[in-house]
Amino acid sequence: MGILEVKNVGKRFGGLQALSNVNLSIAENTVHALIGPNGAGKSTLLNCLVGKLIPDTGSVMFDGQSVLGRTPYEINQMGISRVFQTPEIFGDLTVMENMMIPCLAKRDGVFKLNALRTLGRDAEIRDKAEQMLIDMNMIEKREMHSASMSRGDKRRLEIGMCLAQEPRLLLLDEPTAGMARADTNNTIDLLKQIKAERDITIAIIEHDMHVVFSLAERITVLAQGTPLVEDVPEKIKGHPKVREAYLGESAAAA
Amino acid sequence: FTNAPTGGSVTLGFNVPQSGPYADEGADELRAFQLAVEHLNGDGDGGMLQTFSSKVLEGNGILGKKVEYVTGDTQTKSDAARASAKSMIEKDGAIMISGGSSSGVAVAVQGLCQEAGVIFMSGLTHSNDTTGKDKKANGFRHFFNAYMSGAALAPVLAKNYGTDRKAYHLTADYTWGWTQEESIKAATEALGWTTVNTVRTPLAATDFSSYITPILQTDADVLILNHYGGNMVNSLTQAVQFGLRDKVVNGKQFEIVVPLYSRLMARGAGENVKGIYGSTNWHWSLQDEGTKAFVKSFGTKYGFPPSQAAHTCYVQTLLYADAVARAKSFNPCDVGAALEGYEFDGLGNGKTLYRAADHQCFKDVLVVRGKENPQSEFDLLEVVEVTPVDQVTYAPDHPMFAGGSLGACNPGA
Amino acid sequence: MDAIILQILNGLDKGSAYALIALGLTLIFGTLGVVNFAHGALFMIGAFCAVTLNKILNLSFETLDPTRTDFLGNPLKVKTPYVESWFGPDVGAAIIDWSVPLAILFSIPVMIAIGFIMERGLIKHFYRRPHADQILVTFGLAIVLQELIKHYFGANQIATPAPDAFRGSFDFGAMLGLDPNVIIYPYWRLVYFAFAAVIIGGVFAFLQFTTFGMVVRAGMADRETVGLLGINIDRRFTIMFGIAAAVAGMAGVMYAPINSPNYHMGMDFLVLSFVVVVVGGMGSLPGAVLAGFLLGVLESFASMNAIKSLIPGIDQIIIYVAAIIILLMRPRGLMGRKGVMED
Amino acid sequence: MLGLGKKDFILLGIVAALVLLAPFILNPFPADSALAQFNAGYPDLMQRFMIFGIFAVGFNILFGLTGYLSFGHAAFLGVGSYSAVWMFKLLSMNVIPAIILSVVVAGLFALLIGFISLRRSGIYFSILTLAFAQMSFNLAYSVLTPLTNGETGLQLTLEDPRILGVSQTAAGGIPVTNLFGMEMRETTTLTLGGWAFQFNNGYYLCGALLLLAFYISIRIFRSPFGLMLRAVKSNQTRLNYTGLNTKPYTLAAFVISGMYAGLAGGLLASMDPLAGAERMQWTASGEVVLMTILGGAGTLIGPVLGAGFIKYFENIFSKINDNVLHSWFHILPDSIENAVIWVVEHFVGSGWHLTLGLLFMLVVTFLPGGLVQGGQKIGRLFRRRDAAAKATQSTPAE
Amino acid sequence: MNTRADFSKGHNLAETAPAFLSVWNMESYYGESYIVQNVSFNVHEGEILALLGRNGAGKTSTLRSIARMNAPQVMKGEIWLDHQPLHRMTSYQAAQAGIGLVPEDRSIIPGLTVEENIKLAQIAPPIGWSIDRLYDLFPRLGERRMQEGVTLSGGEQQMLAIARALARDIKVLLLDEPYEGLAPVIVDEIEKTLRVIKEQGITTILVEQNAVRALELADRAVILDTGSVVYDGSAAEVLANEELRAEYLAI
Ligand SMILES: Nc1ncnc2c1ncn2[C@@H]1O[C@H](COP(=O)(O)OP(=O)(O)OP(=O)(O)O)[C@@H](O)[C@H]1O
Ligand SMILES: Nc1ncnc2c1ncn2[C@@H]1O[C@H](COP(=O)(O)OP(=O)(O)OP(=O)(O)O)[C@@H](O)[C@H]1O
Ligand SMILES: [Mg+2]
Ligand SMILES: [Mg+2]
Repeated sequence: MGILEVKNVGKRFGGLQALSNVNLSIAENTVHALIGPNGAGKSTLLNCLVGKLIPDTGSVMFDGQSVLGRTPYEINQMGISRVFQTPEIFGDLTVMENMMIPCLAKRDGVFKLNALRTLGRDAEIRDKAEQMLIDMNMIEKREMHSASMSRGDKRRLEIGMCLAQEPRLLLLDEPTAGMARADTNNTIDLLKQIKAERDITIAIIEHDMHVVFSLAERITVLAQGTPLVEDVPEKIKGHPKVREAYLGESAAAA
Repeated sequence: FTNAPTGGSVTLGFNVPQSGPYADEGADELRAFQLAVEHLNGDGDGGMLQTFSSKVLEGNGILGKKVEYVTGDTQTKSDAARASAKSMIEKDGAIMISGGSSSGVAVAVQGLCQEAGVIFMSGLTHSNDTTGKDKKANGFRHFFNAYMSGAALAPVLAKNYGTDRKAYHLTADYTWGWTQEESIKAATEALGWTTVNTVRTPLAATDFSSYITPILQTDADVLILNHYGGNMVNSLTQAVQFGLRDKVVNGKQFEIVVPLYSRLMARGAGENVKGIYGSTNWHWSLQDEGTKAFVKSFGTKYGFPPSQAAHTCYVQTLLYADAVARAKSFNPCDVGAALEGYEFDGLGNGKTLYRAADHQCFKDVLVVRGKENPQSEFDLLEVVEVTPVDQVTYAPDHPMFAGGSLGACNPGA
Repeated sequence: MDAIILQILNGLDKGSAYALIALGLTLIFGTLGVVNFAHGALFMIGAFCAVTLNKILNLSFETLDPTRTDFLGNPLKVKTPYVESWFGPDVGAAIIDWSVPLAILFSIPVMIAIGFIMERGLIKHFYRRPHADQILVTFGLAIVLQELIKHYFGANQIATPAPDAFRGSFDFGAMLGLDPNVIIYPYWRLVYFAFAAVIIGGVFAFLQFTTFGMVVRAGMADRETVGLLGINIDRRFTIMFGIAAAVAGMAGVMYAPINSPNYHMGMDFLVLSFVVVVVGGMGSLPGAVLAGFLLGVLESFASMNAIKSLIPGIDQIIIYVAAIIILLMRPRGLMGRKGVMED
Repeated sequence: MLGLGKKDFILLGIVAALVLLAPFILNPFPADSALAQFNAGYPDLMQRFMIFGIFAVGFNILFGLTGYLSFGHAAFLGVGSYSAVWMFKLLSMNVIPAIILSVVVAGLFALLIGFISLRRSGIYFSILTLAFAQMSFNLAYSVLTPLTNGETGLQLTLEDPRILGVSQTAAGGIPVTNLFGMEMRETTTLTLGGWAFQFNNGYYLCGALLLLAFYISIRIFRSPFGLMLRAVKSNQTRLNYTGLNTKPYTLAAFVISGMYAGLAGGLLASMDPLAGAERMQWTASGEVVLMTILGGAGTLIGPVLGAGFIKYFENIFSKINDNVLHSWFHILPDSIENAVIWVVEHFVGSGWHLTLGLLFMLVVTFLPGGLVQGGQKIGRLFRRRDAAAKATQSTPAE
Repeated sequence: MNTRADFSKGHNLAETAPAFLSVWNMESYYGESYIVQNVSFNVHEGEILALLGRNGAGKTSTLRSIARMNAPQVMKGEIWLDHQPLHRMTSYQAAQAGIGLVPEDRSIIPGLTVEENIKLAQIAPPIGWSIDRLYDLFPRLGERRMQEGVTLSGGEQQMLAIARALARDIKVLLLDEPYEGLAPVIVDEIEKTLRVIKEQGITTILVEQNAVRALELADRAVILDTGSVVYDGSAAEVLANEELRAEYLAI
């Protein structure tokens, strides 16, 4: 029994069956990669997990509880955090402020009317946010206006924000897209390290096979809204169908 | 007492609408105030000072003190008007406040003056409440009121349109509208008219079509528009557009009545006012000496004849100055006492009494009609009847005015 | 029954006024995304185009008539309009009589010019600014325009009658074979209705059958990218502004005989027109028109005596009640597009 | 100090000093000089500065932080005023219960309206709040007259059944509002040479409450709650996916700012016991929007400046008439005097709106961040000049 | 290495330029922050230039400067395209002069369908590939033509952005991370397309994090570091030179 159990999930957009009969089980404390051609329904599946979309059919269980019908913030408070395909950060705030928000959300829950407390004196939150920035190698940017960062930096910040919540399940939608190779490697290392340090399950969507093969313990290949195969990385690499439909020659060679 | 004048001058506060829909009326009031100050200080031709029955004013200011004035914008909002009046009292040391172009503002500022201990000589305010349930010891009204309009108008209407009429009222939905509706209804019903319906229209309405078409469905043969300002212009124009005046109901020609006329605003309705009856406090075409003197000095200075609002403001200023001079004191209580029960003449409306019981002036009321062949752009109304004062006088405890009390005069700190 | 037919007529007529104002507003507000508090002022200036033309046509020379006197007892100055002396009294009088329809022609270039100047001189700096800043600047502009008009024309309303030919009412009842003189409706209001239909149709056709509409919509969503595609979006925004101003202006001209213009009339319509546009849904022209008619009809019905006596004061608030209900039931108004001014 | 950072504490200190010394600062010209017209140091206007300052500071908590533009905030001010006047009529002339009631009632009203309106965002939210406020105004103006006294506004009368207190004073007047016996309208005048400085009890009460309101607003800005509000403005999606429910945050901000408005309304009534329906009209709601943007939305002090600016124009510029102009320019030769006056009179007296409109346009065009930004620009100019001066001084040393 | 050898500093407004696309001493600012710092390079007609560098190096800013977007603002320097002074143009003029930019965030226009997004590119002259031809290249877009552009999957959006650029008759294609978010097979496809485009004589500047892939495709490479050019030379040399790669590209 995995921490996340997706059963028979289907989702339709008008005339398009974006997902059909998706069954997926992600075991606790593993890194599970979702790959597949563009438009296969990977992001749609993720959206169904975090409450952005409600699937037409099927069920989604996280740690034995259904997530369907819950709002995004409730699902997040259950322990699922998500990084978006295009960075979603608080562009008007500084990097440090961005980082403090998930820390507060972790500590104070969905809502707390702490209107007369001074944030600047909240050492617990500040330390935690700073530590996270250090981990993300962004501490020197702490006072920067986050909207004016380059895109790779925005993405790193967003990953950091999700990690700061200490989620039990982290969903990453192409976390390293647009990241420089060096930072990609850093991110891989960071994820590995976090993985080693605490109990965390990671589901990752990625087109960069370098990342996928460095991190994933299991891979599901999605095509046209249904899982094609699910296996360990080595098997996937050599799978002829996957090679043809997705990897192509160059990536498979890499 | 508050703001006792110490130096060689005394300051009056003229609080008029400078913005909003009544700004033109406010501007005319201001002209009249300036003229009055000029005359009090002995400049110009003296205007009505020559015709005024009281002769204590000598053209050397008030009690020898030069008259100065400050102005402010009421914005036709009670809040803004009070703020403006307060600044006159607190900052400029005004000892009398006058002006205003709506009853809400008049009542609000009157209340303020009562509390602050200065005299309020109201400008254009027609609601019964100003000297009815909201009357104040420190407040005085020269202008006539809704009851008087009804009392003056009803007989003329009966004479011209007969006593067997069915009236339909459209009434602006606020206090003034209601008191006018009540007054006109009572006066016309007393003469045998019946009231088919009274319908309240929102103050903000500009298109009255949906209130006018239902009239077509009834057997009403007279439409009474208890509207003022923009409401009046629009409802009248639109009622005429809908062909109401061309209608024949119950074998009678359909008629429209606008109980309170304002010449300034009637212009906005253009041709549509022709032949329509209403009442007014004063009109420049009157031929008494006071009127002639006032029209002459106003017209010479500004190039056009004064409005009724201008007249009332001018007169109020003179009356205040006169009362001070007769009381030989600026103390509001003394001034009030001098005004109470004071009878005078020569200020354009014939013999007039400032009744002590409610501080309301009693004088003849004019019934006017939209003129068929105007000679000029100012010549919109003709006076069809001057209703004598007796006919419009009522008891101080008349139910339409009951409910308030003057209280004690307040001389302030 | 008659009452209901009449109220429907009223509603449609009111609705056409609302729709026309909302149409102009939505071109700027719903399409260009500028919260234009000066829109009411444009409407008002349109109405004053009619007043101005009337004044121009009435420009007169004065002769003294010693037989009559003015209010001060001086000889009366008699004014004869130049047009009457040029074209003869009959033709001249007819021209003056037709000043409101003529003002439509007069207003189009005037309003387009005003729209261009306003956009080029002021608004274009505010496309990228927060809505709040747009409110402040256009509100300031509205006040300035209003005060200028007040200064030259005074605060009172100015009678601006429709041509004599349109006086009186059309008798629907007689036409339909019912009782005469019951279902009657003024000619001018019918003209207004038809006029609104033509203008609304024209604007729709222009935006529908040319790619102009699509480009402007795209430009509003993402100016930068549209520029990348080689399109000069600024010019199109200016044109759009000109059209919107002209629509507002023509609406004003035609409304002048119904509602004698004064400097304040724009502000009176402003709130209402925003409500109409938003209820219609941001970014949707058909929505604005639909909402205009819907609210017009609702308002008319709410002012029926039967309904008023049931719920006192309902006619004062019906528009707002309807707006609240519609916005709560439909998140983006009647036909709003997603993402337009939702944040 | 007081749980504030150094900068904030200094800011609060400056505001406190300004409030305390306002009777002097606002009265720079001797009472009988020609420029006395520009003095604003009389009780009513100073009270208004404070009261509308409170209103704008509260509005800024909602708008400046969350970006939700309410176009119906005047409704809360109006409701606050009505509650206070009723309290005076029925209970006592002491301002404390009146103010408490107005804050509470305004808060409840805001809770109701906010709960419904906050289901939408952006312009849809604005129009919902506008609709509620206009409904309140229209009803208050006509149908609810028994409760609001309609057009005239709710006033005290000699017949009010005051439970704790008298209906009439011994002298036959209406009792005045007070704070435990200290009359709000009582003013002490200090005459120094040609100057007359007025110290008014009511003003200092308003001033104290403004300071309190301002202090709370600083605390909110610096609190985790404030950060969340700014996050709402920045990116609601991210907030939702970070496990935070935006609705209670925005609703709390809405209610808090509604309570500020209620406080302002209650104070207005306490200074001058009248509550007019126009206080709820959309123009009044628009005014607070303008105050906030004009001063600088999202800044701490901006709204107070904006409020002062607009109220100053409304009360001072509108009172400059021909007569005053002539007294200013009478030294000029007649023809020039008339020409100058002809130009100037467009902008003052009945033309004050024109000036205000022009200033709105100028400020927002050239100072996108409002008056606060203007202040910063000037500040920077000085600092730069300082720096430049230092730089030139230090060059020879190298 | 032959960094800006072709022209002297402070070059004045000559009406000709040494290359098809020349960027001379370009300095761009976001507000007050100085981002593109005195960048110069040349691109010859029909060439593919790889523009490389770390996150925040200024690649996007350089492309945006060339496309004459509002931000960053080019305060100094000249940009010449085929004897036309781009530095005196606004973005739409630059686009009409032949610049096509595929932005990194793809900038699909909300509210418009896939087809409308492409049609929009064909309003202003000069017009390039026909819609049908684009659908042949990206059949996926043909299938989704009536769908709102922004609801496409990430990879589909990327295709749309490229298609939109090709819908115009451009001389220079500026690609900002075109492979991002694309499945490896599609990347292969696009690479082929780029070769086709090159054959047609279109010049390309390619910004890409996958440096190896980009270098294999490109003729020449320019490497940026904190807003300045640190390398300008052949692509093959970078691939061969271990040190260069390690220092600036960390590969
Ligand atoms: N709101 C929507 N309306 C209509 N179609 C949609 C919507 N959202 C997604 N789709 C379609 O559903 C399909 C799956 O999209 P999804 O975003 O899940 O793909 P993906 O696997 O994440 O692809 P990529 O790797 O390119 O990001 C796509 O073809 C997309 O066009
Ligand atoms: N809008 C902006 N305002 C201010 N600074 C900005 C803005 N956009 C980018 N910058 C800054 O300019 C620098 C260069 O950014 P740019 O986006 O050009 O980098 P890049 O090389 O494209 O990086 P990436 O590979 O991450 O996309 C970065 O330091 C970034 O912080
Ligand atoms: Mg995806
Ligand atoms: Mg980039």
